[in-house]
Amino acid sequence: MPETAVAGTSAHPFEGERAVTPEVVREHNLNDLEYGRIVAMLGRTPTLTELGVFSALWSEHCSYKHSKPVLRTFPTEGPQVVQGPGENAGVLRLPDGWAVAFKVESHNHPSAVEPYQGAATGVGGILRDVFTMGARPVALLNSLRFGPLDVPRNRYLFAGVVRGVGDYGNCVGVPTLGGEVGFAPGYTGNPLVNAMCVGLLREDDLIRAKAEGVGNVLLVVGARTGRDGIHGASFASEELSEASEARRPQVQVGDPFTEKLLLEASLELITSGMIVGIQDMGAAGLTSSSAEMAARGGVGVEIDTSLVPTREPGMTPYEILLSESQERMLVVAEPARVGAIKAICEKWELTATPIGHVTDDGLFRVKHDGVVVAAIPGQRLVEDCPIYEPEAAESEDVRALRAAAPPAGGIEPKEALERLLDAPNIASKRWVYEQYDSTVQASTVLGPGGDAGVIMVPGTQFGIAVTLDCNSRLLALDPYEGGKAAVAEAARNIACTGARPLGITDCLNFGNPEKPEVFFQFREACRGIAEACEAFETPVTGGNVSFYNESPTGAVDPTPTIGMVGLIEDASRRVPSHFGAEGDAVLLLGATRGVLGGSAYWAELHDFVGGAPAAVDLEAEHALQEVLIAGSRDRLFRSAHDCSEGGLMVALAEAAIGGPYAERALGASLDLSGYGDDLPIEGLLFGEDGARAVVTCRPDLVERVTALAARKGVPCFRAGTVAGPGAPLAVRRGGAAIQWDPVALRTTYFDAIPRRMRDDRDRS
Amino acid sequence: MTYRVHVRVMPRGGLLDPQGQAVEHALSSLGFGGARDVRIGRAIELELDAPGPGEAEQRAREMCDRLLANPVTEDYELEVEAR
Amino acid sequence: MTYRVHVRVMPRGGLLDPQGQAVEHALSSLGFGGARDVRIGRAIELELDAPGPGEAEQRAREMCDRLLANPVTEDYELEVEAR
Amino acid sequence: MQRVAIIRFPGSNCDEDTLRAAARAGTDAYYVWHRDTDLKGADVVLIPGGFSYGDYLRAGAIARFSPAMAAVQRHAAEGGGVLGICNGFQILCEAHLLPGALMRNARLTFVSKPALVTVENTRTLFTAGFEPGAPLRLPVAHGDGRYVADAETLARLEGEGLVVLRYARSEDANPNGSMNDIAGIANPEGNVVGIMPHPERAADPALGPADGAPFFTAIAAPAAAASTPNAATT
Ligand SMILES: Nc1ncnc2c1ncn2[C@@H]1O[C@H](COP(=O)(O)OP(=O)(O)O)[C@@H](O)[C@H]1O
Ligand SMILES: [Mg+2]
Repeated sequence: MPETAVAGTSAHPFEGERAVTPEVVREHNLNDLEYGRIVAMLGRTPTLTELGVFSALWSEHCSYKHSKPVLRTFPTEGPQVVQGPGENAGVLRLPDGWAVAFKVESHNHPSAVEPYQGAATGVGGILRDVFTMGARPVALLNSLRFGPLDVPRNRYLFAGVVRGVGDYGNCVGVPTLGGEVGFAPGYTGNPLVNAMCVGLLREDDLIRAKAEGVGNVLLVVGARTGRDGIHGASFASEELSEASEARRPQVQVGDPFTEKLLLEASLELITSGMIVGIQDMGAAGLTSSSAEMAARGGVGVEIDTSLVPTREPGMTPYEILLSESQERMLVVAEPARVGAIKAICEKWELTATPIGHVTDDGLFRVKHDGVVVAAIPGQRLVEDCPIYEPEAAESEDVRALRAAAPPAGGIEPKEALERLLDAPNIASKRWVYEQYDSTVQASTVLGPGGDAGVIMVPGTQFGIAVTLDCNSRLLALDPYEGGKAAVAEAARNIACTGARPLGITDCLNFGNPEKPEVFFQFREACRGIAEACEAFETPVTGGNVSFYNESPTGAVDPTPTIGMVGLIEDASRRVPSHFGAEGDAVLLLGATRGVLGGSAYWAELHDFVGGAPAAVDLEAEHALQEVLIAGSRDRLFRSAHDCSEGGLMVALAEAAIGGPYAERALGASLDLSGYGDDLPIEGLLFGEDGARAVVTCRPDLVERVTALAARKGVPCFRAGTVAGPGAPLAVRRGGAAIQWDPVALRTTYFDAIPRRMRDDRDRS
Repeated sequence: MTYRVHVRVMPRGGLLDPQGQAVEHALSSLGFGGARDVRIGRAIELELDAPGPGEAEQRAREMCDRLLANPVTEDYELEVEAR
Repeated sequence: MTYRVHVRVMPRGGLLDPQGQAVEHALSSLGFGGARDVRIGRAIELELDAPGPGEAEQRAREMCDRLLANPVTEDYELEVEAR
Repeated sequence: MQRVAIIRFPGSNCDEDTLRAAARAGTDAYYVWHRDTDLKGADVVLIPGGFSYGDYLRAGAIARFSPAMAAVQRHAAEGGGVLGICNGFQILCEAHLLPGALMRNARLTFVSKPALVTVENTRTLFTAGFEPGAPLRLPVAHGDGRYVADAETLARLEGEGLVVLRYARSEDANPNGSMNDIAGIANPEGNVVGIMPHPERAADPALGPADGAPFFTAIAAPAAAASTPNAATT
C-alpha cells in the first residue's frame, strides 16, 4: 500500500502526556519499520495516545503479523460453513435451522502471572466471543499445559488455573464438557491456558461485528473501565522476562456475575433486532473493538473517551482506549433505538452509555473533552501493519532426537502399564473436571472422562460432540506429522462417540517466531493441520495464534490445540468410551506397526523424548472415522475408545477400568496372537500409531462389525471378550500371558493426580 | 511468649472488587445508602510463639508473603497481640 | 463526619473451619510449624458519614446484622476510624 | 394444571432447566423476575440453582432481599409449596425459611458429580411420589453445600424426620462434608423443601436415568401428595 500521508489528520497531545521519543516508541514494542510507516501514514509524529493505539493493534496478538501468510493456507470452505475465519467465532450449519458457533483462545501470559484470574478472564473472553455472534454458549472446554507436578510452583499454577476456569464457567452456567491437561518440562515458567467455547444459535439470528450507517451511535455496555491490563495485547506479544515482569499490566479481575448479565442482555439485544452490530472488548479493549468494527464496515468512528464510565477518577484517553477491563461490549445502533437499548440493559442491571458515533471520513478519531487526541486512517490502522515472513530452519537437535533411540533396558509390560496409568499425562483428569460443572443446562449426554463430550440440542433429536486435543510431544519431534496427528486425534475422539466431524478451531501456541527453529515448527505444524483438515473435510473456521511462549528456560513445545465440533444426527445412538457388559466382544480397529517414536512409553518410563513419531495415514484415519460413525448409526457398538497416548494397552485398560462414576471396573480376556506377531511386545502394547480404536459389541453383532470394517478397508481383529467385575484384565500372546487387576488399575488411574495435589498451597 | 496475630488481606486498590461492588449495591437497596467504597477481603487469625512481638510480626509477615496473601492482587495488614 | 469501618466476620468457634485447617497444614508444610489455631473469615471495609463515632458504629452494626454476617454461623467485630 | 412459578434472580442459571423439567411433567410453569412482587397465582414456587448475585458475600445472602422473596415468604406462610434447589436451598436458609446454613465444601473445591442419595421423607409435596428409602443418583454441582446447624436444630430435624434427602453412607459419598450427610431438608409443615442435588438435570429420559423426574410429577399431580396433611396448596 502506498505510504502517502492522509491530509487533515491532526491531533493534539493530551495534557501532561509524554512526548514521543525513540525510547517511548521502543517501550511500545514498535520497530523502526513499523514506526516509519506510522509517521508516513499520518504525515507527522503520532501523539502518545496514537502510539498506544498503534502498539496495541500492531501487536502480534491483534495483527497476526508473523502468522497471516501461513494461516491463509488453511482450508476454510465447505457446504457446512456459515462463517469462516475473520469474525469473533466461526459458525457451522446444523439441521433444522440451527447453527453452532465456536472458538478457542489462549490466555497464557496472564495465567503465568496470576493463575486464578488469568484463567478465569480467559474463559470470560471466549464466552463473549461466542455470544457476540448471537449464539448462546452451551459448552466449554479447556486445554492446559504445565511443568511437571513435582515442582511446587507448577502445582500452584495448575491448582489456580483449574479453580479459575471452574469458578468462571460454573458461575455463568455453561457446562465444561472436556479438554486436556499435559505436563512437560518445557512449560515450566510458561504454562498454556487455552479455553474453547461452543454456542448454539438459529442461523437467521447470526449477527456480525460490523459498524454501519453514518450517524449511528456507539455504546459501551457492561462494566466500568479501570486501569486493568493496559497493554495486555503487547504484553502477550513478548517473552516473559525480568523486563516484562516490570511492565506487567495491572491484573484483570473477572466478574462472572456481570458476564452472565451481559450474556443475557446481549442475546436479548441481538434477537430484538434493535442493534446494527455488537463486539466484545477483548485484547486492546475499546481500541480494537471500535477500530475493527469500523474497518469491517468500511466507515469511520469518533469516540469521546470522556464519556466512557470509569472505575477510577483521572483516567487518560490513553488508559481508557487501552484498558482491558473485562465484561464490556461495544454496540452500534441507530440513534432512535438508544432509549430501548438502555431499557433492556437496565432490566439486566447493566448500563449502556453512548460514547461516539459512526462517521463517513474513514478516520478513527478520539476526542477527550472535545479535544482531538487521536485521528488515524481507520482502514490502514487495522490493515497496514507490516507482515513478516521470517526465516524457518529446523533445529539440528530435533533432527538428531528423531534419529536417536532410548537407553536400553526393558521394563516388564505389567509394570509398564501400571506406571503409565500413574503418569499425570495419562492418568484420569477427574481431579480437574470434578471442579467444573458439566451438567448445567441439562443437556449433557456424554460428560468429561471419555473421548469427546456430547450435548443434545434441546427440542431436537441431534447432538453435538466437542473435543480439544494436541499431543505436543509429537510436534516437538516432527511438527508436520504432529500437526496432522492433532487433527486426526480430535477427529477420532469425535467419531468414537458416533458423531461426524464438522470443522475445527485452533489455538496455535508457539515460541518466538523470530527464531528460525520456532517459525519452522509453526509453518510445518500448520502444513500438517491444513492437509488433515482437507482430508477430513473439516474446514478451519477460526482460531488464535499465541507466539512468544518462552521463559528464561526456553520456548514451550509447539502446541497447536485443535478444537473440533461434530454432529450426531440421533443423539440416542451415542457411544461411550468404556466397556459396557460382560460377554461383549472386544475388537481392535486399525493396524498396529508398533511405532514408539515420541511415545508416552519412552517419555514416562525411559525419560526419553525422541525417535520418529508414526507418519499419519490420513486415508486410514478417515476410513476409521467412517467405521466408527456407521457403527454407531447402525447401533453396533457398546463402546468405542481411540488409541492415543500409551497406545493399545492404555486404551484397553481405560476402557476396562470404566468411567469416572462406574460402579465397578470390568475385566477382559484377550489374546493378541495373530495380531502384530512380528512386533516386540512393548511396540505392540504401547506403540502410538494412529488410526486405531478399541470397540466392543454384542457377540451376535461381531460379523456385522467385521463386514463393515472390511467394506471401509479397516483392519479388524477380534481380541477377546469383556469379563465380569472381579475378573482380571488378561492379555495372552503366543504362550505368554500378562494379568492385571482392573480394580487396582482403577485406583492407580484415578488417584494419580489427587495424590500429587493433596492439600498443597505453596506459591513459591 | 504466645501471640495472637490478626491479618487483614484486602484486594489491591485499583483492582476491580466485584464482591465489594455487589455488597455496596445490596446495602444501598437495603436503605444503607450511605455506605461507600466497600471492599471485601479475608480476615485471618492465628496463634504463634515468639521471643517477642517484633519476631512474632516478622514471622507473620513471612507467612503472608509466602502463603496468606497473593502479592500480585492483594495487600495485607497485621496486628500482633500478646496472650 | 466520614468514618472508615473495618468489619471482621469470623466463623463461629466450634464450627469446622476447613479453610483454616488447610492453611494451618500448608503453613506447617512450608516450615511455619508454630502457627496454631488458624481461623479464616471475611474482612469488610466501608466508608460512611455519621454525626459521630457512636452513630457510625450503630449503623455498621445494623449492616452486619442484616447482611454482612450470618447470625447462624458467624460472629463479627468492628472498628470505626474517623477520616 | 398446577401453576408453577420459577423465580429468576440475576445470576440464576438453572432457571431454564427447571422450567423445562416442570413443564415436561405437565405443569403450567412460568418465570417470575426477582423484582416482581406478584407470583401470578402460583400453586408452587421453585427457586432454581445458579449463582444469584454471583454468590458474592455468601451464597443466597443478597438474593433473599429481593422483592420476589417477600412474596415467597407469604406464599410459604400460607402453606404454599416452595422447593429450593442448590442456590435455591441456600437462599431459603439465608431467608430463614429453613434452618441452618450451607457453608464452603469441606474439601474447599467446587464439586460436580453424580451423588447417591436416599429419600428419607416422602411426606413433602415434592417427595410424595417416592418410596421411603428410595436410592437416587442425582447430579450435584456446588461450592457451598456443607449443611450445618446447631445441635438442637439438628436433633429436631432428625427427631421430626425433616431430613428429606441424605447422601448414601458409603465411603466418600458425601460430596461436601455436610452434617449427618444431609442433602436436603423440609420445614415441619413439609411445604418448604431445600435440596442440594439437581433433580431437574436428571428428569429427561433422553439424557439418561430420570431419577429426578418424580420431584416434578409430584407437583403436577398434587393428588398423589394429598395423602399428606402438610402438602397444602393455595
Ligand atoms: N482440562 C480438562 N477439562 C475438562 N475435561 C478434561 C480436561 N482434561 C481432560 N479432561 C477429560 O478427560 C478425558 C480424557 O483426557 P485425555 O486422556 O486427554 O483424552 P484423549 O486422549 O481421548 O483426548 C478428556 O476427553 C476430557 O473428557
Ligand atoms: Mg481419546
